Amino acid sequence: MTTKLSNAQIAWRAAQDIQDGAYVNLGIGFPEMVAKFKPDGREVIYHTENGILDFGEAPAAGEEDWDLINAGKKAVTLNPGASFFHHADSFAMVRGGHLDVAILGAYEVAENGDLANWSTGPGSVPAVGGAMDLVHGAKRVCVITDHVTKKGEPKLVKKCSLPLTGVGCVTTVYTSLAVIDIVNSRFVLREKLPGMSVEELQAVTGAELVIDGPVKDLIVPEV
Amino acid sequence: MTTKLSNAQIAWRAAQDIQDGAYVNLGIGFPEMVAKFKPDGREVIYHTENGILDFGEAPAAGEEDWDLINAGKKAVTLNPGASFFHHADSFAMVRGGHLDVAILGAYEVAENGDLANWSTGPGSVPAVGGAMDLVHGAKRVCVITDHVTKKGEPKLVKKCSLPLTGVGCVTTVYTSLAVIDIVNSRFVLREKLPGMSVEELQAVTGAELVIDGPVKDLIVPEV
Amino acid sequence: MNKLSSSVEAAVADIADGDVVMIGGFGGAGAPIELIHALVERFRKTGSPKNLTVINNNAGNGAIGIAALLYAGMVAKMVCSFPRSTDPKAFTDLYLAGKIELELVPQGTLAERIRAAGAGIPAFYTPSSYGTLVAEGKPIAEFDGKHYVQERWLKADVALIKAELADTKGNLTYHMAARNFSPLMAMAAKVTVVQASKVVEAGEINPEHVVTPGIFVNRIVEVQNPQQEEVLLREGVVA
Amino acid sequence: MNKLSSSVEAAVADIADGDVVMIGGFGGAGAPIELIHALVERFRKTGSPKNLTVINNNAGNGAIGIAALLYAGMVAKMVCSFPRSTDPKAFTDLYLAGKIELELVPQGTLAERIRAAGAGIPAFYTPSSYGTLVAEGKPIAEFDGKHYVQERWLKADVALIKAELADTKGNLTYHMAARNFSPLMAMAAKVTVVQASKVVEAGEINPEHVVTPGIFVNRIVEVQNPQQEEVLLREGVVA
Repeated sequence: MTTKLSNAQIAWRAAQDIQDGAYVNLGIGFPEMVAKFKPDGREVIYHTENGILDFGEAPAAGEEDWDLINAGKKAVTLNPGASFFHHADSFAMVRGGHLDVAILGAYEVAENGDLANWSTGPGSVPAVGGAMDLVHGAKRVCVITDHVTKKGEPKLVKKCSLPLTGVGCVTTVYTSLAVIDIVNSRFVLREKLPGMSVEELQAVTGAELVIDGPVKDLIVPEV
Repeated sequence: MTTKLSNAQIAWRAAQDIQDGAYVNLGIGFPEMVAKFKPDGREVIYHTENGILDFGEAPAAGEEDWDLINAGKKAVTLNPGASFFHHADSFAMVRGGHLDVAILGAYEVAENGDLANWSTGPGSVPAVGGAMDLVHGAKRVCVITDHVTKKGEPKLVKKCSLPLTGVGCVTTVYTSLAVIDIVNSRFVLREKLPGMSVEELQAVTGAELVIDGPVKDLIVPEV
Repeated sequence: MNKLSSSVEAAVADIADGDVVMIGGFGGAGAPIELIHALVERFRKTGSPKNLTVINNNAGNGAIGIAALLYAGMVAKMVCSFPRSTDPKAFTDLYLAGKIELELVPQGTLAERIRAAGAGIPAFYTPSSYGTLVAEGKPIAEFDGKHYVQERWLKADVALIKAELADTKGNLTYHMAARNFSPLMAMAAKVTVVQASKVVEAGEINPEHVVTPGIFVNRIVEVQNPQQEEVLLREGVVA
Repeated sequence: MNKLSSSVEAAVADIADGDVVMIGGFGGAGAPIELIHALVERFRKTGSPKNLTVINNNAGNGAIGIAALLYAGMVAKMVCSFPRSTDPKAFTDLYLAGKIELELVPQGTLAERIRAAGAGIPAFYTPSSYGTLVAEGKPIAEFDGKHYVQERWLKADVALIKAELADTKGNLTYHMAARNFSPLMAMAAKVTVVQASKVVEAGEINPEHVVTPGIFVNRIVEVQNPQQEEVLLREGVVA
């Protein structure tokens, strides 16, 4: 019995909800993994903040063009139909609501959709990048995350304790235990691991899980 | 003795003050004539609102490409080094202060630099085009105009009676009788026709002409 | 993902009564004549779409393109900077008869309001029109000792634009100065419909030369050898 | 009109103490390494320019480019969105020691503030950062029921950027995604200095392919086979 999904499995689950023809921005790091699990037959067009639409996989080692990188500064390639544009146009795509999906990591998500994912508080060098823009504008703002912190504390909470990235911006959370939509400032449970009861899930969630419609089994292949 | 300059002569005079390498927007109609009198050896780059830098003369009849027009919808040609851009970038050039000179016509110019050149008041179809943008941003906003209306009324006035195009925006006025800078909300006389006294000029001017420095003779060849 | 429409008729089939329609072009340069005329034909056959708000720099010339929309009686409101042309009768008669609404917007403000809509900027400040009739009723603010007018974004339900090349993913290039407002309108409309002189496979346009990225384009129809408004005008054509 | 500089040294010779300097590039893509290093060399020889405010998406990596400016002690303030990199020691040490000021700006807001400066827009509203620490002290306004933060334009004395082609009139193209902030910075600075991999005659760049029109460019210097920050980093180069 699966007790929790691996990061790859969370990424796989999030990838299944990306529709054919979607324009998608994947945050730096963990969210980049979602691209690996695009279902066959779907065409997904990836946007990167630094000004590329429709980039592809990493080039072979030694084949990099360092003017052809993604927001994480990793070398990428181009798909047929790619385009380049400057940063203001790139964020016009973001802020203007032209992306279908943005997928981000999180430190905390609050039940009203508040997201904290850029700062763990004072003491380090603050760095925000494009996250505060990405949480506004995409039609679906999705978070992929472990359900709890390494210490076992809930990451889905009533109110974020860390500095916010955006207010009321998250639409769906894909966790290691569940899929949860945020509707009218409530966590609405859509899917959970089949071996887990709602009560068990509630016990590791920092705000009320609302049941509104069927709760499906969260079944993900080994990936 | 010249009693007043022709339109071509006013345009000639204005053209002499356009420096080598200047980026210039010439308003539709009379101001377009200024391009004819560019002094030899100077390179002037013309901007048109609809998205061309460095356009050239009209093509021969029958050679027009109607996707290659200026703001007056007249067919033009391109100089080497021309570029195309969309309307927001075109007006970024205007509003952002990147043009060296804009030359416009006028119904009235007030001593504080107010310009009225877009509407003769109610009763007709109002049309403003790019004039309200052009009066902001160019380093020099110049007006070329007859010194008086067809009825002999002053066009240089204390306060405009017609709807304004812009507030305090005009820097220099080239008229059929004089060259006048606007400095600290006053008309400062720089040049006048040699056959005319300051008093005679004042009599056809609707606000005080200030003398601040030498007043040169306005001498223009037959053109 | 398939953005290709089978015909200009299909491409404009779902434009509805009361829609706000941006139409690319500056005078005849970039005017999507075939898309506009397909809309006029649809109205003649079905009585719809009507009560349109049309956004364009101008307000039609002669009896074709936007002027044909006006003569057909499909337009309730024009948003433009310069409702004059060599033959502005279509608009002028409606306007002077009080049968059409006009929102007059300075050209640079029009371009920037459309871009702002596309870029998710609900409002911005411009020096243009400060102290004039056009600014009446708009918020004013002072920055660094100078006065500016607050302007709002300008969105549309549909944009009709004309491109030179389109690839199958919707990436566009434009011919000469035909681009003018079109790249901005493509950003600002819920649905952007493009007539392209040639449709090519994805990958055939150099990514560095793309002017409008495909993300801003929903529907493409190939119109080879498109009509040019200025040529039609000179030939006295009536749509 | 002559925009050509004889050398990178000549091109950066008049940058003054206290200047606000925009530097193009996102990480290493588009970073004008030769112009930056010419500035560092000048400082080592003359002690000037110093107390610079540097605007870039990042805050240097390793010991070259912007990191070299930081190690040299020429920078009083960084304006950026992401002062982290694979080797951010140059900035981190200064920051944690309180020896450099940081203005942290969300990436899209940074791009838009720079564009606004170039476009004569003194302020605009964005949803980005509303309700966060970054918005503290900034005016808030509501449009159509949603809250937005007012942001101001961001200008510079000088922009240092890297282009692929420049013609003699200053028209520019960029290689791949190297353009990023550079077309915006070229608009927003009083003086824009360009290092181009190749300088061609006016007319050799297709007018439809120009990305930065020459009106935004003041000074051009040809730097053939320019260094690429990422390659230097991997080689462990120290400027």
